[in-house]
Amino acid sequence: MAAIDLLYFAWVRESIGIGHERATPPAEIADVAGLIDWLAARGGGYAEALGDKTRLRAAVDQLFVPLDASIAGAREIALFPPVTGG
Amino acid sequence: MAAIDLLYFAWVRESIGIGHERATPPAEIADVAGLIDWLAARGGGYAEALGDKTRLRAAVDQLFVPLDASIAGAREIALFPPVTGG
Amino acid sequence: MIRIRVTDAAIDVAAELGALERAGGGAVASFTGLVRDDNGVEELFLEHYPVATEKALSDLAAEAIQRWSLAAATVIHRVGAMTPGERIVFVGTAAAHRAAALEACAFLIDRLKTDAPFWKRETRGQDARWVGERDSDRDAADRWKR
Amino acid sequence: MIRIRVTDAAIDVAAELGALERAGGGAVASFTGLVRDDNGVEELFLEHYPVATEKALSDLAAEAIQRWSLAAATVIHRVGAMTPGERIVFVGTAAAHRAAALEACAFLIDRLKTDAPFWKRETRGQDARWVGERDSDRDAADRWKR
Repeated sequence: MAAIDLLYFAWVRESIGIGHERATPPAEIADVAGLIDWLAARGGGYAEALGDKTRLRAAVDQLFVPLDASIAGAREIALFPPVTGG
Repeated sequence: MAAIDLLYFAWVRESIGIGHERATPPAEIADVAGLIDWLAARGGGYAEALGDKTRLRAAVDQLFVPLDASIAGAREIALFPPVTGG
Repeated sequence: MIRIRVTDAAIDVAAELGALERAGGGAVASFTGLVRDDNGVEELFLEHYPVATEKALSDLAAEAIQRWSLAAATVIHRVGAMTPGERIVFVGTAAAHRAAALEACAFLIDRLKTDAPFWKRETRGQDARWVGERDSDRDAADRWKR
Repeated sequence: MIRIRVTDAAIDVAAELGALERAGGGAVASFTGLVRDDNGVEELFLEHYPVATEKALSDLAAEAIQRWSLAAATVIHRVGAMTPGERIVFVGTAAAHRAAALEACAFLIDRLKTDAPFWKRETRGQDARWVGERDSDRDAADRWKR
């Protein structure tokens, strides 16, 4: 799998400590939920931010998706809490 | 019956030719419809403006009323077409 | 805060919105009606029934404030002669929640159309005619009856 | 006419309304959301997902224009740090009829709340916390689903 741009927002960004990184998940990771588990396994701020998937939303290539969405071919994946604008 | 201030608006005013007058209707006139008929009987612009009651609306002492509303004790009666503001 | 005005001067929307924003509440909605040049209208003349107009607008604003717990309601209506593009009417509301502000704003303009004694006359060239009542306005006002 | 802006500068409501009025249509509706000082909030910080935000707002505006035959739709959202009383969001619509302008305005602000990637953080003294999702916002957005 090619490297993916990972973006984090709001308290996900604050817990992880960065807003952007590039990563290459192992080939067996198929969906957003799998990516979240793989990142959470790094521990520390990642585990804190990504341990509870019910609190998370995601976008693949800037399109909002459910967490069982495929990440095949994705160039940019964003992880964040439910939005609260307006 | 005491003298009543009569007010006319929009094309009712234009047909009659004045916007305001004082008049003392005969005692047997009980409601707005009766007042309209009495005024229309003057002919000319009055007949033209007031001949078709379905096109008219009224207010007694600045309160919108149906045409069968009593005019007993009224100080000011306005006759006009349906409103078209906003 | 209720602000009602019937005026032959141009309506200053920015000033009215500023007052609504300062009323507190956090949510401000507005509606502005402009003279349209439909079918070549050159002038729109607005006649009204003085005092009765202000009372009708005040009553509507008071009803809106009570029904939607508004922080403020403003209704400004222009009278006299206007040309296309000018503002005829401004309705604004301030509330703690957006739904209250938006619904109350729709209520005020819908009910103003049927409850306030204003009359429009359109002039096209030599032809001046009074605008007729619209069924759709009666229907829109009726939906707010409880 | 679609006008979308995500900005860290103050929102100029008068300028935005002027542009909507000039778009034609005759009926202009607007909604402005302000920072409230609820429970002693001193600062509100708005974070967003650049590019994705603009795309979400453009998509909503395009949907509103198509669904209500609008002459224009404007969505301006502030980002960065704000204090109580400042404008967070402005939504405006222009249409030929008032119901279209008002409904489209309600649609835009309701759907913006759930569809556009913005996040609010409130600061009270030393305490900064991210605002949580509201069920009422989801319900308000859902009512526009067809």
